[in-house]
Amino acid sequence: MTINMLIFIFLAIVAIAAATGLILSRNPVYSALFLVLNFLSVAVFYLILGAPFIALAQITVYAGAIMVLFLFVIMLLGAAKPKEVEPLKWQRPLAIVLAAAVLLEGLYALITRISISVTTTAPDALLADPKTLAQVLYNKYSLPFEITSVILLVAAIGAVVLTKKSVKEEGK
Amino acid sequence: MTIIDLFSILPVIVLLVWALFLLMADLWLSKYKPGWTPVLAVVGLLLSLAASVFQAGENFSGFSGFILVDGFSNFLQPLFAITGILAIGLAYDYLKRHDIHRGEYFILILFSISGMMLMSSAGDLIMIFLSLELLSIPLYIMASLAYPRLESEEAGLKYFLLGTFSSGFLLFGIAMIYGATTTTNLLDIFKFVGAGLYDPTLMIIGSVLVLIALGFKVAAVPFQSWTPDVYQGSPSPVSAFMSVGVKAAGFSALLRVFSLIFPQLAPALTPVFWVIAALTMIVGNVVAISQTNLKRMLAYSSIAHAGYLLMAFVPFGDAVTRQNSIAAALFYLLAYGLASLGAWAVLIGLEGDKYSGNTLDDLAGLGKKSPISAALMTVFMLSFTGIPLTLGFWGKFYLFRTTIEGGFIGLAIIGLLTSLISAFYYLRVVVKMYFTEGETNFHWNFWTSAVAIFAGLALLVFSFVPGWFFELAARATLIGF
Amino acid sequence: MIPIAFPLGLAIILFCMGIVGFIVRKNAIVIFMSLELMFNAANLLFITFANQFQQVDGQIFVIFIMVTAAAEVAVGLAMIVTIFRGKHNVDIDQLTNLKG
Amino acid sequence: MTLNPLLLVTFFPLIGVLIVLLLKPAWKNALRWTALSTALVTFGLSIWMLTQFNAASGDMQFEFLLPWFNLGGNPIGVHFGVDGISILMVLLTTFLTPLAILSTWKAVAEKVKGFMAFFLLLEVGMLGVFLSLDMVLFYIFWEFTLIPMYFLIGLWGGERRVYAAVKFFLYTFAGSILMLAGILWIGLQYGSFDLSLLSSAGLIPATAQLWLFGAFGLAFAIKVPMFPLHSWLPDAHTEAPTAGSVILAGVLLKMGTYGFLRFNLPLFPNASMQLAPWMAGVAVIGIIYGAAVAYRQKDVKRLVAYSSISHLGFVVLGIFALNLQGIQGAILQMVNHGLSTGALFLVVGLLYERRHTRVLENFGGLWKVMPVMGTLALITVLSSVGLPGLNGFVGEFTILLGTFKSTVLGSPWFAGVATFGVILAAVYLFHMFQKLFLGPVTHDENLKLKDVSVREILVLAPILLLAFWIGIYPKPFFMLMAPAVEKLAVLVQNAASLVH
Amino acid sequence: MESTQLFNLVPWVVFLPLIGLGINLLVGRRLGEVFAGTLASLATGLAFVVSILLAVALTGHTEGTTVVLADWITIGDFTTRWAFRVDTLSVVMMLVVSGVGMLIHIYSIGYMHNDVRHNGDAGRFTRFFVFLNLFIAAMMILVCADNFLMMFVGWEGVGLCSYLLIGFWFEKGKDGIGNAIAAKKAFITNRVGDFGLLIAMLLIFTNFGTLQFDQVFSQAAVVAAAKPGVMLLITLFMLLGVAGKSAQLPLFVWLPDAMAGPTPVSALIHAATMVTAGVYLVARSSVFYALVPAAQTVVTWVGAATALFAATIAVGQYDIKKVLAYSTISQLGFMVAAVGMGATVAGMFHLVTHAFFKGLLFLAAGSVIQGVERGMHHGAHPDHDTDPQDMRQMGGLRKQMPLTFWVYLIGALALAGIAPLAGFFSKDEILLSAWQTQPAIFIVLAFAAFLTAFYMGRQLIMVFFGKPQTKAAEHATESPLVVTLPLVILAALSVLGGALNFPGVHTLETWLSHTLGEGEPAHFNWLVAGISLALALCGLGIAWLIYGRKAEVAKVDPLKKGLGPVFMGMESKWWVDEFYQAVLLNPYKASAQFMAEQVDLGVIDRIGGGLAAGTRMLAEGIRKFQNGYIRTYALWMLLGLVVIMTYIFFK
Repeated sequence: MTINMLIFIFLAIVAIAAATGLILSRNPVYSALFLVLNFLSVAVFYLILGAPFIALAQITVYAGAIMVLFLFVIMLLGAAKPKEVEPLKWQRPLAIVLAAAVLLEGLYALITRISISVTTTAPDALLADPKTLAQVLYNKYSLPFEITSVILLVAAIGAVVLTKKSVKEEGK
Repeated sequence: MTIIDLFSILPVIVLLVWALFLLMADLWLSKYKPGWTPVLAVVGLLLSLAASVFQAGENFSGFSGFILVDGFSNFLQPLFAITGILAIGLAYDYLKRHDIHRGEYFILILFSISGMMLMSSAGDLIMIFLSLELLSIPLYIMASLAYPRLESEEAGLKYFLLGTFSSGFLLFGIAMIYGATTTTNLLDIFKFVGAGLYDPTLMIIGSVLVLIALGFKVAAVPFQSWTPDVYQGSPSPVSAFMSVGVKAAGFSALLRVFSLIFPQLAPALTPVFWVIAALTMIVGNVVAISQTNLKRMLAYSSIAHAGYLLMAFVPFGDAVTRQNSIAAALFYLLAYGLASLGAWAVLIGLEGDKYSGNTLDDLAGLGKKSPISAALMTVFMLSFTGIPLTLGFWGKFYLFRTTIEGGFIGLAIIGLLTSLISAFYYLRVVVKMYFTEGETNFHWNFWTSAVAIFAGLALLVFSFVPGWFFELAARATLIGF
Repeated sequence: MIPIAFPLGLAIILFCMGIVGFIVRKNAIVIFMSLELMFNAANLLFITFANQFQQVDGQIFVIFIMVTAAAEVAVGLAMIVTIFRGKHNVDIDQLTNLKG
Repeated sequence: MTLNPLLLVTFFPLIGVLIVLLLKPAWKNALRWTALSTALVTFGLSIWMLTQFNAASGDMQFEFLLPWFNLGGNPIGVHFGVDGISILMVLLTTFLTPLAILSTWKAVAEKVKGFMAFFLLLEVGMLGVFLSLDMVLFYIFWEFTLIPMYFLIGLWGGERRVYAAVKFFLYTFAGSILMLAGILWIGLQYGSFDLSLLSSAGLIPATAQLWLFGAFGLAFAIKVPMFPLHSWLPDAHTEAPTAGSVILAGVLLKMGTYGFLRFNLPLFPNASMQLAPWMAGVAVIGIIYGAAVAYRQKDVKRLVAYSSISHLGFVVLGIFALNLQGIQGAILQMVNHGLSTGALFLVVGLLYERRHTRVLENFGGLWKVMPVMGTLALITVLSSVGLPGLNGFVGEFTILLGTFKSTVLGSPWFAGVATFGVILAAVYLFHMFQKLFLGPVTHDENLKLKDVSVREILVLAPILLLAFWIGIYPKPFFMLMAPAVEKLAVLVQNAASLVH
Repeated sequence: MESTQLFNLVPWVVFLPLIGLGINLLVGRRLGEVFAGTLASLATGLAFVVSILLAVALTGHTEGTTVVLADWITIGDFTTRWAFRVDTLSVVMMLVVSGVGMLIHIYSIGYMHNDVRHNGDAGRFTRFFVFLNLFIAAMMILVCADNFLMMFVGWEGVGLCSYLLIGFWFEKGKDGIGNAIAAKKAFITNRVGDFGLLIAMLLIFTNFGTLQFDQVFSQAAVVAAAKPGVMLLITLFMLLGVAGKSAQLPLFVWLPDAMAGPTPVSALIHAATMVTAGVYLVARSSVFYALVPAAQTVVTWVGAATALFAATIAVGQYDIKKVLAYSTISQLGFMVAAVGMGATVAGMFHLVTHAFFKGLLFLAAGSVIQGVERGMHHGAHPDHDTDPQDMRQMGGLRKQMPLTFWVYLIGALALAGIAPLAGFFSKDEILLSAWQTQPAIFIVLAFAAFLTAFYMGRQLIMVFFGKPQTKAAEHATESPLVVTLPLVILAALSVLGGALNFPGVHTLETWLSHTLGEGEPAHFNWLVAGISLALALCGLGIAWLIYGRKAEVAKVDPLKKGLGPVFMGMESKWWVDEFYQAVLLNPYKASAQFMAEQVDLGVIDRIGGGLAAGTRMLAEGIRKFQNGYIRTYALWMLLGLVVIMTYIFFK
């Protein structure tokens, strides 16, 4: 029962709780904040698992940029919450049952397959070092890297295309 | 990064560079010469087509295994380029008529196609994920291009949300496979799995998740639900492009991934594929019967054809039929793609200015109004049905042969019976066009008609020399064994 | 050191919760967040395995995933905005005209 | 490579199609003449082929084999060939087509161009079916015939034409689908689709033979059509334009029986032996059933359609007697039915042109109004009834003979009941003749009907002359087919002996 | 030598009539009645000449010969050919057919001239002679075929001609369709018989390996020894054919209706020639019957029963031709009984004489009918309500039509069997052989003979004696020479016909023995002769007592009082037609209707549509899942995942 263990269990509970809050809270703003909480706790895992760079990226990109974007949109559209009356009665129970089934099967697989003795290893300084990360990224992974850039570009174009005309309409 | 690496993705590079250049040019063109953007886009596609042909016969891997250049990609990349050209041909007039003409549209097509090309030669799961995103995101945008028309928006969002949902599965699956094999490089996976150095449980879960994600893209039951809605809601040229491009891309990924992973997992997954294929054929064909909206009918027919294509996977287990089933699937893709694009072309000609005129009844009297397009439509329908002297017949012939060769006679018979059902609704189109009086308005447009005529002639003429394409498809071997 | 099974289990749990969120919520934005949750679960999985195999690749995947996710968020939110600006309401169930 | 007569015969009509397509739709007569002359030339060519044909040999002749392409190790070839069995079918086709075209001179006034084009295409398809020796090629032609016929019914047919056309298409397609599966299976098992390679007895294991017999048999049985599978025929016949009905009854149905002869017997001899009694039983039921149902029809064309079911029951019965008399009689009866029923449809068509109705009750006493027509119709009816001295009798009697002494069927009851069908045939056909031509003229419209014109006589006369010829001196026909049939019978017998 | 060359003429007995009909078919219409009539008669006459020549030739070479014309059907071990058998039996038939045929042709020239005008379609004159010639040709094929199959051609050919000629006035008869229906009835009833003959032929071929007469009969003994059951079947099925063609029980019903045809037709086809084909068939294959006693008894009884049964009906008829029709059936019964008993010669003898006097009677009846018709048209206001065939509306015609009366009298007496007319001798031979073999049969036949005499007397009296019952009868006039001449000739034959096989001389006996083999010549038996003659006389006498004495013919038949219900039965033909209608035709019609509507349209035709509808319903069911909700679609994906995972884990 190491200190890491305790941290992990605590954070895991936090993460799950946050996720639950995200799903349950009626107000999208709360959901967003719960999501941030979840991201933060996960980021700490990354630290524990020896990926400091990813952890920080997680905080900045997700908890930072994306969440802000979300909140912007929420504000833009007005935080008016759609009344959560489910038109499809069977939808929710079925969804939960099925998800639970997946969960159980997944966990079952874990328990049966992965022995408890296999543990995470101490963060290796070299691996944790962003420099190594950068080297691999820009050499071996140059092509995917380029492609992600293209994807971003496309996304940008898309965002523009999707919103440009409406501006024109406002002009009218 | 060596010159070989660059050569390995030559068609993609050409396309991307051209797309970027066009993005700049369009700023100016869209004001003064809006007609040029599509033409230039076509030029770009032609260049990339040339490049892919230039690659033909090569068999190597680039970017340290991220890119595999082999007969498979050499077969598919020209197909994608041509698809793009035809899609642009379909789009130009349509967009103008509906006043949603955007230069970006064509650029997005270029991006999407580059994604498909990458998909066809992806040698790494992460590449598959990225190229999937690269080909999908433009489609999300194109699908909802006709906003503020609600159907288009709905289609866009449906496609987007469900697409992202499925890529969530894909990612999780990839992660599982990574966890199972310590790598995401397909060839390595193949090696490790072959050597038994992998965790079966994680492997199987991962591959199932990947299967679901890709099955979503190719519209396999029960992951097909988005197809009819999106095809119906999106602007018709987009639907046309999706019905061919996305399906082909999805299948290229499926073929690659599962041809590598399958042998060991065959015992577990073959029944799954059997059921999925059967369900897809049945659902697609059966539901198509009760459709009155042509776009929706074509959507269901595309589902059905996905089912036929999936039959190719079922006998994947043994190495003997593997090559045949790849070839059969590719050949069928060719036949299907031509027929589908052609059918959509006629549909687009039929579609009125306010997105009207795409119900079955709007076909009435087309035989009189525009004999040629009606005749072409008949050819496409017959090819879909698999009547001889169309390429579609040979497609089915080869597929069923492979299925029976693999020993899945039951599945083959299901396929045959469902194709009987399909004959029912395909014939209904012909009946409407020729046997029922009606006043239809057909917008004759050079580009659209050119596409239809090209497809129709191809289907007819090639059906006399199918051997040539069989050879081509047979040469489309996967690198790695 | 913690057993590898723990983070894996957590990832699976989060993934499933993401799925549930996607299916049960009607608010487009919340649905979107659930998607992010699913992606996040995948990331966690990658990191864990990267740690187990002592590889850096896993981390790099996560970078790519983050970027792509960002891209999708951009597109998706743009869509949501265009659709729902008019009606100050993000009820996804309004988009059920296409069916059958 | 010298010009192969088979290719010439099969594909010559395509030239006509091209010319027709080039002509203006308005030039109706030009279109008609083009089609007619094309069909006539084709007939001439087939006659020329007949002169070259060596009747003494039972083997395939004028074989033409052009490797087409190779599919996963299976060579698929353009393989044509003709033997004593198929040559008769070819002649029947080329003989009936020009007559059918001639019969449309007045009947088809609209969309002449399309009609003629489809009609010639149909001829190509049918000839291909009868001549191709590669299963894939056969299947292609088999399916291809659907399309022209589908349009002929759907575009130029009666009021329920669409229903009939679709029904026709779907039924036939349903049958051929399983045949395709069978073809593929054979191709995979034996690495070839070529009949000449395959049809050596006992090649296929007995159990597989049963399945394949079923797969092929269903396709053919639907086409024939045999008893429970016939419901497409009355509609198709009734709604099709006259020429269409003529070809449908005259040739298309023969594709089914021909299929039995060309595929099921040589390829699955053991299965044929085993299932012969069942097939014969169904055939006999069909004979009686068709006759009975025909008797109560109110629509002339439907009546004739059901008579086809009855008559083709005889053919199938003869085939599965699996002996010389049975098979030769069956083949001759295929020709006879083509002539008689074709002529019947022509007669009905002539009446329809004049009166625009097919309901029996609207006629009566026409023999008084149109004596020549009456006489021609009478002869047609008699040949269909199977009156000795006319073609029908020779076929039916030989079939009955074969069936009666058939060791495979092993029971005289088949022949006995079938013979009873001969009485019923007289019942419904004379019922029809009486309703149409005898009795007083009950409707005034019928009083001023014009008797047959020279053209119409030209359409009917050749058929009736041939009917007399076959009835009085069928020897040449039998001699033509004898060697091939003997070969077939021997093959089947050997296969059987291998089993027992 | 030259006689053998004469044999080669035999095909001409078929060709000549065919040529005649061909010419008439092409030009007859244009060249007028006289030409057409004479041409047809000439063709038949020449055929008669050929027959005579053949007979002459036969006197030299009594074994006869077979003239092969061409192969017909040759498949494997089955061969038949177009070949003509010339022997004493066939030549007798040829002579009768062409001889009587010629006379009737001549008669028809006159008769049809009036008939076509009376029925108001003069254009049909030629057609009649075309049909007549066709009939002669078919009949010739029947009688001179050398194998069963070729005989069958003639067999059905004459059936066709009878169909055509019965329906000659196809727009006349009961509600305009009567004649056509009668024709159809005749053909189909015959088909039932032909069915039997077909089966018989199939049996013969399968057991003898050939259908050629001489080959078959030469093996008969062997086969009979080997498979007696088969022989019985063959003979009985053959009997079915005989019953159809020769109008025996139970298939006689068509013959009375066949009287719808013009009178010459009734004379030629339905009295003299065609209907005797059955007798000829049995005579031809007497070898078979000789070998199967069981069959013989059946045949005999069928014949005898028919003879009596028909005679009783004849008693109750009023239509002049119907009476003759039933009398024909009855006489055919005599012949069949004779051949059944093995007295083939007697049968053939009666066949010949019957051809003479029954032909005569019919033709005379025709002349009577036309006389009455002329009477109908006579005067300012012709009456159309008179039925020119109803004996009750005649009477006293012997004054208006003396010649017709005398020939009719001769015919009637001959039929009644009054010595020394032809009928007496032939009938006597039959009765004799019955007397010698089966007394029961003798009694039946004797009673039939008595009835024959009775109804002939009745007819004579009703038609010729007493007072004219109608204006038409009063004004009836004698027929022209072209009509009466053949009557006279036939009358002469009826008188002298007995000489053909005169007791002690037995010309016919010896003649036929060359073909049929030696049978013991029937010695004249005074007792039998006396009985038959007595019966005939008292038959006539009783008829006179009942009908003759009152000058006024009662509106109700006097017998009605006497016999009551029995006469009802006679009058209404023992309701046989109604019986068949109820037992055979209506059930078939009903079941056919059922199959056509309930089974075919109701079930079989619905299968396809049903499948389509099922698919449609399935489609509608599946569409429910496509409810448009994004979240639901996601749910289906999740479902798919779960199902697959579950399968993977727990398979």
